[in-house]
Amino acid sequence: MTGGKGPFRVEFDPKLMRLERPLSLCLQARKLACERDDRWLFEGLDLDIRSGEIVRIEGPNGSGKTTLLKILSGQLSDYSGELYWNDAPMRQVREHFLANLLYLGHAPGVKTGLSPLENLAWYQALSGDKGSETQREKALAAVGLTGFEDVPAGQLSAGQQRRVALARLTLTQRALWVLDEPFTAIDRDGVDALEKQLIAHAQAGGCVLVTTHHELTASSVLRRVQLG
Amino acid sequence: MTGGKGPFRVEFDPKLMRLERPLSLCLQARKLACERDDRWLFEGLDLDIRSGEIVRIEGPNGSGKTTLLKILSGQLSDYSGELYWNDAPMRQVREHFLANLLYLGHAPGVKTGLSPLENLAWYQALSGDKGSETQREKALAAVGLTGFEDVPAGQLSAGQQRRVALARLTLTQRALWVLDEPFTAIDRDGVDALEKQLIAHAQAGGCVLVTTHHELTASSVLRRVQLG
Amino acid sequence: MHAAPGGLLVAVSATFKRDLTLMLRRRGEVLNPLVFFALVITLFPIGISPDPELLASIAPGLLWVAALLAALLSLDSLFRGDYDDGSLEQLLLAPHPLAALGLAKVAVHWLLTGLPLALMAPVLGIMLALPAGSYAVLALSLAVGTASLSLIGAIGAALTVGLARGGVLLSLLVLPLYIPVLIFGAGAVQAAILGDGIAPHLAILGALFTVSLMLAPWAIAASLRISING
Amino acid sequence: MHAAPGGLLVAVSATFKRDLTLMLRRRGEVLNPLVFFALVITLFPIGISPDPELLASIAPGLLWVAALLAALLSLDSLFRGDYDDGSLEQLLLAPHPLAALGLAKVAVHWLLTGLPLALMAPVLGIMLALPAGSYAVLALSLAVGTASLSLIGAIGAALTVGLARGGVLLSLLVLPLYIPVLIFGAGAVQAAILGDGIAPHLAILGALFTVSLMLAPWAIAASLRISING
Amino acid sequence: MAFSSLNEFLAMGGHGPYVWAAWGVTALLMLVIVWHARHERRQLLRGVKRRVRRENAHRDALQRGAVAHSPTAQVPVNSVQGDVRNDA
Amino acid sequence: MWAFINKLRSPKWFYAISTKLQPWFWAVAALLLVVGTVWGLVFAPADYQQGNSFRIIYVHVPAAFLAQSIFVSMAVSGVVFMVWKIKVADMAAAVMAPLGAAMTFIALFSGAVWGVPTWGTWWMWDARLTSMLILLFLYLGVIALRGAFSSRDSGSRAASVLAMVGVINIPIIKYSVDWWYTLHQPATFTITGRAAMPMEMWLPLLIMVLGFYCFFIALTLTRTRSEILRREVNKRWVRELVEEAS
Ligand code: HEM
Ligand SMILES: Nc1ncnc2c1ncn2[C@@H]1O[C@H](COP(=O)(O)OP(=O)(O)OP(=O)(O)O)[C@@H](O)[C@H]1O
Ligand SMILES: Nc1ncnc2c1ncn2[C@@H]1O[C@H](COP(=O)(O)OP(=O)(O)OP(=O)(O)O)[C@@H](O)[C@H]1O
Ligand SMILES: [Mg+2]
Ligand SMILES: [Mg+2]
Repeated sequence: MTGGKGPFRVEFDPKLMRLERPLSLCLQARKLACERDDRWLFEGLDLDIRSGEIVRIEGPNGSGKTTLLKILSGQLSDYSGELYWNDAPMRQVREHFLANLLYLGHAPGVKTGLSPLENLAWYQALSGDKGSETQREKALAAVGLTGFEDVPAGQLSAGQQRRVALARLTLTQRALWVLDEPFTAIDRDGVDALEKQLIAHAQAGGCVLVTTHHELTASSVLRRVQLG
Repeated sequence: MTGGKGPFRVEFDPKLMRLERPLSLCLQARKLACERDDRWLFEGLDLDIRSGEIVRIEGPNGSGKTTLLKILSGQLSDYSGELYWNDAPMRQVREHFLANLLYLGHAPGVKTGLSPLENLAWYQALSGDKGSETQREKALAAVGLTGFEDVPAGQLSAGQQRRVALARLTLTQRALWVLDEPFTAIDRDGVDALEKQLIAHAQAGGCVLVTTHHELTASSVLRRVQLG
Repeated sequence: MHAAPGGLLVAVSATFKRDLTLMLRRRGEVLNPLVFFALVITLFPIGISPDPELLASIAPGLLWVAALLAALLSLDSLFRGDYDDGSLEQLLLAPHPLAALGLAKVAVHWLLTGLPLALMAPVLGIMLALPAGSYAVLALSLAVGTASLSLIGAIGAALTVGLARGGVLLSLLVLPLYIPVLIFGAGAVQAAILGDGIAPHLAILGALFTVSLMLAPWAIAASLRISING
Repeated sequence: MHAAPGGLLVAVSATFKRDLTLMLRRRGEVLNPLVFFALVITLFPIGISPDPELLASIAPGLLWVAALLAALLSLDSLFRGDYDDGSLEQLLLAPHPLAALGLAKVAVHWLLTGLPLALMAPVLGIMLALPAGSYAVLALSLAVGTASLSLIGAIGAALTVGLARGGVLLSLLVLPLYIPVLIFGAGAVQAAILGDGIAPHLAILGALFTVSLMLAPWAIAASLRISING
Repeated sequence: MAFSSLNEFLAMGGHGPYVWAAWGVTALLMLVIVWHARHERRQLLRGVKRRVRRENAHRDALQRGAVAHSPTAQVPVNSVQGDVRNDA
Repeated sequence: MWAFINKLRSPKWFYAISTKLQPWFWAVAALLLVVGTVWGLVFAPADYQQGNSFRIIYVHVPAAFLAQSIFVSMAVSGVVFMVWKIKVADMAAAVMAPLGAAMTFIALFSGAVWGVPTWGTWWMWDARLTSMLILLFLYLGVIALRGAFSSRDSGSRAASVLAMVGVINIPIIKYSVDWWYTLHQPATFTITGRAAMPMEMWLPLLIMVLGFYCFFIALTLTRTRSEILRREVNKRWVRELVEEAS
């Protein structure tokens, strides 16, 4: 654990990230409305997320950002309105959509009893692809976790655990990233590197949907959506 | 929750905060060292916290900030070194120390099944003082929770729940505030107001010990301690 | 000392009232152990035999074991809520003896779990064909016995509150300590059925309760401090 | 569909392996139900009577009820860990049927809880003076029965995973559904003792297992989706 | 008519306690159920009315400009919601 | 069919229709219950074996029938809610559960009381009694599960799933409990297997059964209307309705 002191540099390598095919993807929401216990979080929301864009959802606490991301990523079903993936109704193309989606929620989804390598192996297998140890080691290196590959994740600090989750960005080549507060617990250098990675992904033709309280540096690919 | 939309203004009123007596308090740590699972978080740490000061503990994730605050507030006992309260060894004056301490941890300590008023009533009673409903309503008003006094706290947003905890700053007149990441989940206006309250407390002769990833605006009363 | 003399009373009664309010608001918390008790009792005739005579002969033991398990399982949540939301830290930092505050919480647990279990046991006794004349003793022995169970179990709950998977571990820690209570509790009911004197059994149950009442609060306080440290 | 044809197998076996590793690393998780089983079985002679004849007559029921409770209590953690750390969301978002992935988790649960319980039961049977000749049937009926218990119980676990106080509520939901399994499981052992034919009992246990295996995975998947919504 | 006197009717041929206990508990429970349904409905209507009145008053005040339009000054929806739900 | 389902989607429509229907059901229920009570308690002849304790049948059997029917109705409502997302179905299921539990309790209690003069015991582990007790636990489980969720929508769905799983299990439970009972001991007392009842005993029973069913329908309509009010407070039509009423 090299003493566990001092910030670890996150060195995201945009070249590690290759998309399977030239993309022109698009997730559309039409007249989206969500009611939670008789209160409308949002109503009549129209949203288009296309290749090459970073869309940032903004709004105060409790305005429904997380709820929106969960609806868009297909986890919540109690909403009204329509979702389209590449112009087809979501119901019909759900599996293709899921195969192209990478979702990172509030909770990192990292098993404390498994090592970072084992965690990543499971995530890769979940997409139906066994992957290789080298790939996973590279991805861990890219988030500054070299030397921690075999330490049980429970012994890592909160920030390092989130980096394990972020390694999936590099590892699995999904086109649509849905990230809920990805900067949580990440230190300043890490935030910069991650931001660069988001921009690189968008520029390479991916789409990013993100909520965060951090201010993102203005960029040509950034679009904002205000809730609440 | 008026739709839960739009930020609520936090209007901390420094005049609400009165300290019981003119203070000259002092918490001292000598040769403090803490080992966690065979790793030294810090060693030989000397620290003085006196009336009129805000001391900010800094350091990357996992550097031991929370651990230090817990030791200083007397929750952890597996450390070496000595603690003094007003120049007396902590062991002998523990009760006096606790009667003057207000600790807010990572978790806000707000019962979701109770209303904000009931939560505050319990906190007041814990110090052995029944207090009055009016006092508590005022304290809630000071953190912008007017109208939410009787809503079960579980129905409040994360930020509002933390505000219930922060209302204790106004309510119980303790001299030493130990705050672990108090700005979590608070929106931008709230952060400003809270910062002002910390400064006012220090200027009124209290002491504040705080960790935060937010940048505090430089101030004459601020002192930094670097860990890790 | 610094704190006002009446302060301890205020703090303890506020804690008692707070826990009572919380439990009563979530009605399930109070009813679930009772339903669990009834369900487990139903399992036995189904698993063993519906023959009333056989059931009558084993009823005291079954009732006591089932009540004990119901009380035990409800213990897991005694401190967990407070631990999870951070109010346990605040309890530890109150300028009052933690043992007294912990005792207030245990008292609420007994009032809303042990006592209802004791009151419900006679109904289940009827279903197990428990011989007449032992119903009052059943309820009384359970009322006194569950008080000890709550006190002893709270030590285990305090020790395991910081651990992710408390449930089964808690049972392991606590069940061996429950055995004396079980022996004299079930013994009292058996004695009532056979017409023997029940006084010695109840006296020992009372003694066990007194000892737990004197020692458990300190153990609970110490265990809570350890859990917060962990 | 888009996902590779062999993809489902890879995902299911990876999930199976992951859960197995996790459980085996925390040995307590595997041992706890066994120790709970043994402890509860020891409570009965203490609470009821040490008379071997009486014990022998009620042993099949006691063993089955205690094993059932042990399996039940260990179910609470089946999905809770995944829910708490967010991997359940990821499971839901995998481009594979959730029912299959859930089934992999249930299989691990049975392998490390139900099967060991079945293997251990004969030892406890000796302690309860269970008549010879029924040990193999006891183990076999438990092995098949606990598989149904794991499947049915997993529905309850999935429904309560998002709730703060799952434990006792889970019992309330699941125990009534366990009764058929209990009847035929304990019945098989009784029949073996009496020298009656055990085949019908085991056949029905097998049928119950088949039905659960066909229906439960879908109910589990639906329940998990609800819990994630909650 | 199966009985010749009121006393005979009440005694039910020695089975009075059983018959009356069973019928009594049934009648009582059904009456409580009906009463609860009525009570629940009244409470609900009262809650909705109170809320409509409060909101109308607030809207009028707003139109007259008597109250500043600040979010905190509004009636929090959930507090009323809580009332209505609790008496279920 | 589809038009009907689409209408059901609107709580407003259901509210209006049930407002019209419910007085009739209440009236018929009251009439049948009063006639059945008087007939059963006063006019029906005493049983030649059981004497007047036999009159318990007029509450026991209707309650027992209803207890089972309500669980099935609840499960059907659950399916309708889950498949067609018709909220009214869930509201009906929500109000049915406590009534079903109450009916199960009445059947259990009246049966237990009846057992004292006829069997000499309050309770025995007879197949039918046992499965009734389990039904009570199933009801309690559904009610507890619904209440345990902080989000009402999730509570509704969870309760629906449990009701469906439960209804699949009810026949299995009944069948296995029957089997278990015949295994362990011969049927000393069977509830059925008696000579057919004479007409003047049987007719009031029929009337009471019908009365109980009407009561169930009437109460479900009334309480579903309340439930609609509770859940749709924010809707304009509810506001208008209430303002009109006052
Ligand atoms: C706690 C005790 C009892 C319970 C839980 C109980 C339960 C039931 C149930 C569930 C039914 C409806 C059966 C069906 O759907 O076909 C029923 C019917 C009936 N019960 Fe009971 N019962 C109890 C005690 C008794 C007693 C003591 C008697 C009288 C000796 C009795 C006489 C009847 C009769 C005559 C019927 C109608 C006949 C039939 O439909 O099969 N019950 N009971
Ligand atoms: N399961 C639920 N049941 C009922 N209401 C819910 C549920 N989950 C969230 N809510 C409510 O929905 C609102 C939106 O919650 P959400 O988590 O989407 O907010 P957010 O914008 O992500 O907030 P934050 O900035 O704190 O992450 C909140 O007011 C919350 O109370
Ligand atoms: N109970 C514990 N047992 C063992 N190690 C622990 C325990 N609690 C914390 N640690 C370790 O101590 C170190 C310091 O933890 P601490 O919570 O004090 O960090 P921190 O500076 O507050 O971090 P953060 O910025 O994330 O709040 C971490 O590396 C952590 O792994
Ligand atoms: Mg959020
Ligand atoms: Mg910290």
